[in-house]
Amino acid sequence: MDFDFAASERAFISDVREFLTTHREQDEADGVFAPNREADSMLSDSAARRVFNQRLAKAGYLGMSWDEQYGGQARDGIYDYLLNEELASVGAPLIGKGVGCIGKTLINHGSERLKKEFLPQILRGETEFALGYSEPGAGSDLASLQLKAERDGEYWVFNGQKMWTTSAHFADWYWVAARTDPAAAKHKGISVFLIPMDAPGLRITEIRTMGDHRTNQVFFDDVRVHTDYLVGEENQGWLYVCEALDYERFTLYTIGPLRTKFEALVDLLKLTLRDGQPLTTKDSVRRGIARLACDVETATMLQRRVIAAALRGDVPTVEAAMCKLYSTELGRRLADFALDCLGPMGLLRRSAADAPAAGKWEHSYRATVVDTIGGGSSEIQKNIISRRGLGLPSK
Amino acid sequence: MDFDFAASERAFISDVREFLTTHREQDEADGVFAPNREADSMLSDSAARRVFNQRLAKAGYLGMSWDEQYGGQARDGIYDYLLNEELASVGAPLIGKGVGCIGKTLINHGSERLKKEFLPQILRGETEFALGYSEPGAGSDLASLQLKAERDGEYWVFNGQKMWTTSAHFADWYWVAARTDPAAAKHKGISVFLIPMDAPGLRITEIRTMGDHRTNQVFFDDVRVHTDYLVGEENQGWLYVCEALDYERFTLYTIGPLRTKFEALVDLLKLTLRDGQPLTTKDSVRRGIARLACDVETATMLQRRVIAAALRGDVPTVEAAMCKLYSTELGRRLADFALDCLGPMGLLRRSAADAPAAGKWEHSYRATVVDTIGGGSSEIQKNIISRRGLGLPSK
Amino acid sequence: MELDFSEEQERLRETVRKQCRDHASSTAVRAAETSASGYSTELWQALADTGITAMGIDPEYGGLGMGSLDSAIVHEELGRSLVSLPLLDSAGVCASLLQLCGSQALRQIWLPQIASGDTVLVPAWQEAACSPNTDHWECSAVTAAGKLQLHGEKVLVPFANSAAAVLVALRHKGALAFALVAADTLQLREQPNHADQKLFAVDFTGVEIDALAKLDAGDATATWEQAMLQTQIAVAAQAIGGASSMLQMANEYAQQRQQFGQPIGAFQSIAHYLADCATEIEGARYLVYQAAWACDQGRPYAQLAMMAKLQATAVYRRSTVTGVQVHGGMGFSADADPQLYYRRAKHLQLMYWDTDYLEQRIAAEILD
Amino acid sequence: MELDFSEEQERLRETVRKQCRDHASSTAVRAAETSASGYSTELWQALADTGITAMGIDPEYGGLGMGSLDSAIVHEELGRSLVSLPLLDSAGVCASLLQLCGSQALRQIWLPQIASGDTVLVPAWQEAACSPNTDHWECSAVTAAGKLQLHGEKVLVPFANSAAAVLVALRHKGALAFALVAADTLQLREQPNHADQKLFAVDFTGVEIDALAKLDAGDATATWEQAMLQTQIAVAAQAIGGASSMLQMANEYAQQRQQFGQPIGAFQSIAHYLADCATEIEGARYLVYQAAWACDQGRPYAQLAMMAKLQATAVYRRSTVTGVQVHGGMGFSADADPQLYYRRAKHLQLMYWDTDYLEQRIAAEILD
Repeated sequence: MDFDFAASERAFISDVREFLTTHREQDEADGVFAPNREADSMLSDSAARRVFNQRLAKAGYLGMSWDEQYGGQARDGIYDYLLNEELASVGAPLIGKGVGCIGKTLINHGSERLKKEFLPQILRGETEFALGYSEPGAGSDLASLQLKAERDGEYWVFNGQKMWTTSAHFADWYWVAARTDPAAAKHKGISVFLIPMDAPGLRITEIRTMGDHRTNQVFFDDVRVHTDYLVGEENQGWLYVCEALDYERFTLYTIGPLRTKFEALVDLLKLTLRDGQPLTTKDSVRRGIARLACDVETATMLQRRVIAAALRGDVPTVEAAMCKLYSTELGRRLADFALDCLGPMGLLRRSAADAPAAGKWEHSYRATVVDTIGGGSSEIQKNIISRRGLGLPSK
Repeated sequence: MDFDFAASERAFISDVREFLTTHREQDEADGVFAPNREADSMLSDSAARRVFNQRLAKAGYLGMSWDEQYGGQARDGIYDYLLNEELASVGAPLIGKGVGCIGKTLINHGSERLKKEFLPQILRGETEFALGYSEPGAGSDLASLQLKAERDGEYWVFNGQKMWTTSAHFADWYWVAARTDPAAAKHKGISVFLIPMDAPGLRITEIRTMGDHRTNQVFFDDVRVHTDYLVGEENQGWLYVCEALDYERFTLYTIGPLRTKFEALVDLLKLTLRDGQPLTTKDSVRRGIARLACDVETATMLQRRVIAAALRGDVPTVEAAMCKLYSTELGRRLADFALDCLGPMGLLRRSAADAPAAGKWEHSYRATVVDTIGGGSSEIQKNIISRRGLGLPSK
Repeated sequence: MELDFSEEQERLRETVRKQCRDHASSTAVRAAETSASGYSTELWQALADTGITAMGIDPEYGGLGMGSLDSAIVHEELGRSLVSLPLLDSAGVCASLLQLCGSQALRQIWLPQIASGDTVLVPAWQEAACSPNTDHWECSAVTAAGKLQLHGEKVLVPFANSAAAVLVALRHKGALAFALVAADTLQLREQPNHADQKLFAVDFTGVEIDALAKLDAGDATATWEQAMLQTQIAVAAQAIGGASSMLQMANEYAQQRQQFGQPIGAFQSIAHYLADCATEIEGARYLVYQAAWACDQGRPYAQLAMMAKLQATAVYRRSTVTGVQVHGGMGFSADADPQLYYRRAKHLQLMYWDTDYLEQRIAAEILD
Repeated sequence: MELDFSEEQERLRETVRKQCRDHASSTAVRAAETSASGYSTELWQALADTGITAMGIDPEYGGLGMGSLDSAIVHEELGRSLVSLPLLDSAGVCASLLQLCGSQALRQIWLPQIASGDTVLVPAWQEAACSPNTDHWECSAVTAAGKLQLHGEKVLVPFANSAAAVLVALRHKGALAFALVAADTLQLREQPNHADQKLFAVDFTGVEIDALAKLDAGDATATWEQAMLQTQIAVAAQAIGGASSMLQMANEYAQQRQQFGQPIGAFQSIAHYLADCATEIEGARYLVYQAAWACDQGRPYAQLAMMAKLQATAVYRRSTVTGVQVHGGMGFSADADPQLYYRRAKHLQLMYWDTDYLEQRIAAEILD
């Protein structure tokens, strides 16, 4: 048993830190590093992000876990994870979809043509993707999706709607699951496509969220895409979608930001006076911190279980569900505790001159809402844990 | 809006208190009054209890809400409730099944013969009843009960088993739901019977519980009961069982014991020193008490809603479910808080000389377990609230 | 034991509810959040015309002398529609202070205007680094040449930009005192906040006012305490109204939203969340009514009022957490309504005496 | 990052688990609860024969010098089967104190006997009105004519009736000290308790012992602290073992028990309770392992150990609440097993440093 990372992994962490320190001196750093924010989408559509991604690519940080024949380094997935922890700790956008689910699905199931077109772009950090799964009627029940793709000669024609597509407004390509066989059982008639975001008939409208982060609805009105852009086989899309979750098993959950937030809260409460005394002299605050410290450590352990299982070569479905369930609920609890400690002044937004911690906790209380809903709600995670982990029957 | 009881109700409360004060001077009082206990079954089979019940009867406290033609006083059901609150506050056994569900079901559905046999006994406080609903395979899903009653000439013959019959070991009569039509849909083949507890073939075995209170299994091996003892119509039993809950809507939930326990805990913590300081000087203890005070008051309000709805003539199914859910969960929370405050010494049982509050909280932590399970578990109450109260569909 | 409202009270509720329906749709609430005043002046006028602004004020000064339970009804309805108004601040806290501590002259000037709704006064009491415990407040006044010279900053002053005058809490000769300061002499700094309410920091340093503007007639500390206890009940009622709306929305959504071939409300996970919410809300609702009723009966009600505020706002908060979760993506979408309730709940929980202070007070009442 | 145990450790786990299977069925656990000694001497002997009693003791004194993670494995298995033994008390706390603070003579007399399991020593430290903070303890010793005269009462001393000697914590010349007192000179008063563990009050007033029985060689305070931190890990491991058993039982019951035509585990209300339990248990389990690992690595582990105890026992408690609820009537039946876990969980949560003390210590470590 060893709770430390291996020597080679620690060396890698040092390298990444050095890279990030260097990068901090670049002009665009302010547009990319935002350690205080909750979600990265506010910065994610900036030009700085593209520059930064290309620097990551140049430094060899993209596609580390891909096979060498595709330009990767055949490194263990843990390096993607370690990189993401470091990126998260400086508030930079994480590596994700491109080298993760999209790249790996293409490698495993894509045609030579698609591999040749997309893999090099991904490795160069040139392309941004959006993920089109959810629909107005398909949230937790993703397999009930209805976006229609009909074959018309050498083209697929799309009609319908996607919902909650976070990067749609700046992405280049849209990775979309659509229904290609309406007669088949619901999981069986789905295919996956790559669609250029600027395709005629594709319309993006903004959805603003309580957490200030932008997401989108995407409408398809006779959007035509060449059959070359079908990923893998027709009607096998559900398989690819499920498999893809597995490709990201290492990178999905970083724990650093939660720990950093907890530490920042402790520092803030030490320095905040009420009636002349630091808040940390209050017994209730002290006990709350003690309990949260235990919870943060517990979340860390749940995250370590994901890593350890993945390193062992297992698919950590249940481990990841536990980690996601616990740490997102904890994130919300942390924000609530912070506001209760800060009292009414904690309600002030970033734009108020005297907002404690520049409104960080006010924002956190809004922004963490999405965490227990998106990416599989807490209720879905509990279904996974009880059915796959505990073997309980579903009705 | 008036949170007070009416003048006539307050006068009644005074009368009951006077009666109880007088009774406290009787020889058998120690066998009946036990304000510190959690459940009444430890005392319930004592001879003192029968004497006390007969005194209650003589003072006109039994059957107050029955029609005058049956020897009652046609008083509003709230008087039964007020009586029970006063009985609960001195830890005496409450009036219940006899004047409540059994008496009222007989009045509404029983034959003249059964009315003549049982109603006067009940009014005189002479008869103890046990309620036989639950079975090993029929808990929350009561309607799946399997105790078989087969007609054999002028007799019904019972075979099967009941479970969790609290008073079986001292009761005179057994009020039993049995399956009389195995071919009918599960709610439709049930009938209710009165069976003498000493009937041949009926065997009672003790189930000891974590809360020190005794309950029983009852086995039926060709138990023969005359057809006269079928209550109401054959195969209408489920209706009577459901209706009966309604008859006890006033008396089911007393709130006094919870308030009394809370106050006793406050007094105990004020007097208990740790490291030379009363526990109530600890901020964490103080805040816990503040929150529990709010919760106890909230439970009181939920109980008042039951009373107010019943007084209005409504059937407070949802109100009662809310009251039961909240106050039983609170009872468990209170015991847990008490032990956490008392620290390891709180673990001592009544039989330890130095047990705080004579082991009351140690016992409470064990005894309150049954409250969220028996009489419709918390999960069943939530089903009732969500379906009947909120109109949510059941699957 | 009779927990129904009188017919008159039911009519009052219906009146206010209708006015909220007319003037406080969620679109109107959003518009108010971003408007200059921060509230709907149409709704204010409609309520004033109905006498709502006069409810708690003595008939002698043009008021209706109505009670705490009536006020709870009004605030529950406002809370239900997320209405934000300077009602509690002006016709509640400021009117109470003026009635019980103001000179005859001040009362005659201000109370009729407050009652009619023509004028808004707001109290300024919170300080950035202070709890609600008055002993620690630092804003002060000194007498110099028949004038009062003020010093210090108040924060989170609601609707100060719409007020004719601010009633500021000060330390004067070692004791708590209140003084009226014309709003046009003050520098306001807006404090953008979680629930997008109009709140301002007000710097009183250097402000000089006439000594007669001080409320000298009664016991300032006792009056403040009473006014804030009344406020607890009203805010608790708002919280219950808001929680009830949130529950209703979540319930409707759960019945209508289909996933896995059935309404999500058919799943126990969702159904049991809502059952817990409903239970807590109904319990807390009567806690609020009981506090108001006790107050109207002239019984001790301080503890009940504080318990009502602590519990009702906690329940409101929890019900909004559940509510947004049940709504899924719609729960965090800015264009859907759940987020409005989510933000308001935390606002009410922390403003007007926060959890920390209430827990301490309630414990002290039981233990000391 | 490698969270598996070594093959050797897996063998250790399997050995202890097998011994528990052989000697600690729930029938045996019930028998032990009501037996005179309060524990199974057969299991004790079997464990001693395997070297379990020698694990933490220096090889110099017949021990195996094994680490904290090995100890956690053993205690997790004991907790899983609800085994209660004077292992932690004798081979853990007392052996540590002797090793680090005892004279050469005392070490040579006692440690080999403890290691072999032939002799049991138990520590007496808790006082009825004191927290675990040593500064407040009142039992004392004064030197008179080369003897130590003791004064005061200790409570909740485990297995004192099976001990050859009691290692009592005393205040001597203003400092914390420990002294060995032969058990046969002591009056024991049994203290019946929640989990039916063998606990005794011991009155030391009037007891006189040889001055050489005092452990004078090391820093008593620091040694006590280390011994108790090790204890936190072991107790936390027991809690995790117990919680795992409870979850497994509840899970099996939920799959087998039918109501409304399906296993109750098909209902989300039940399934989601168990999912929460499983998540908390797995998180806390690795918290315990991490503390033990850090200790074995010679890293700072005090905070980790205290967090492990606080969290694991809280999780154990919650999982037993869930467990009995899922079991319905069987949950509170004395003849079914869930109640054994329910009672043991609260016992472990409050004994060996309780929630109150741990929260204070953990907060102080972070904040002061």
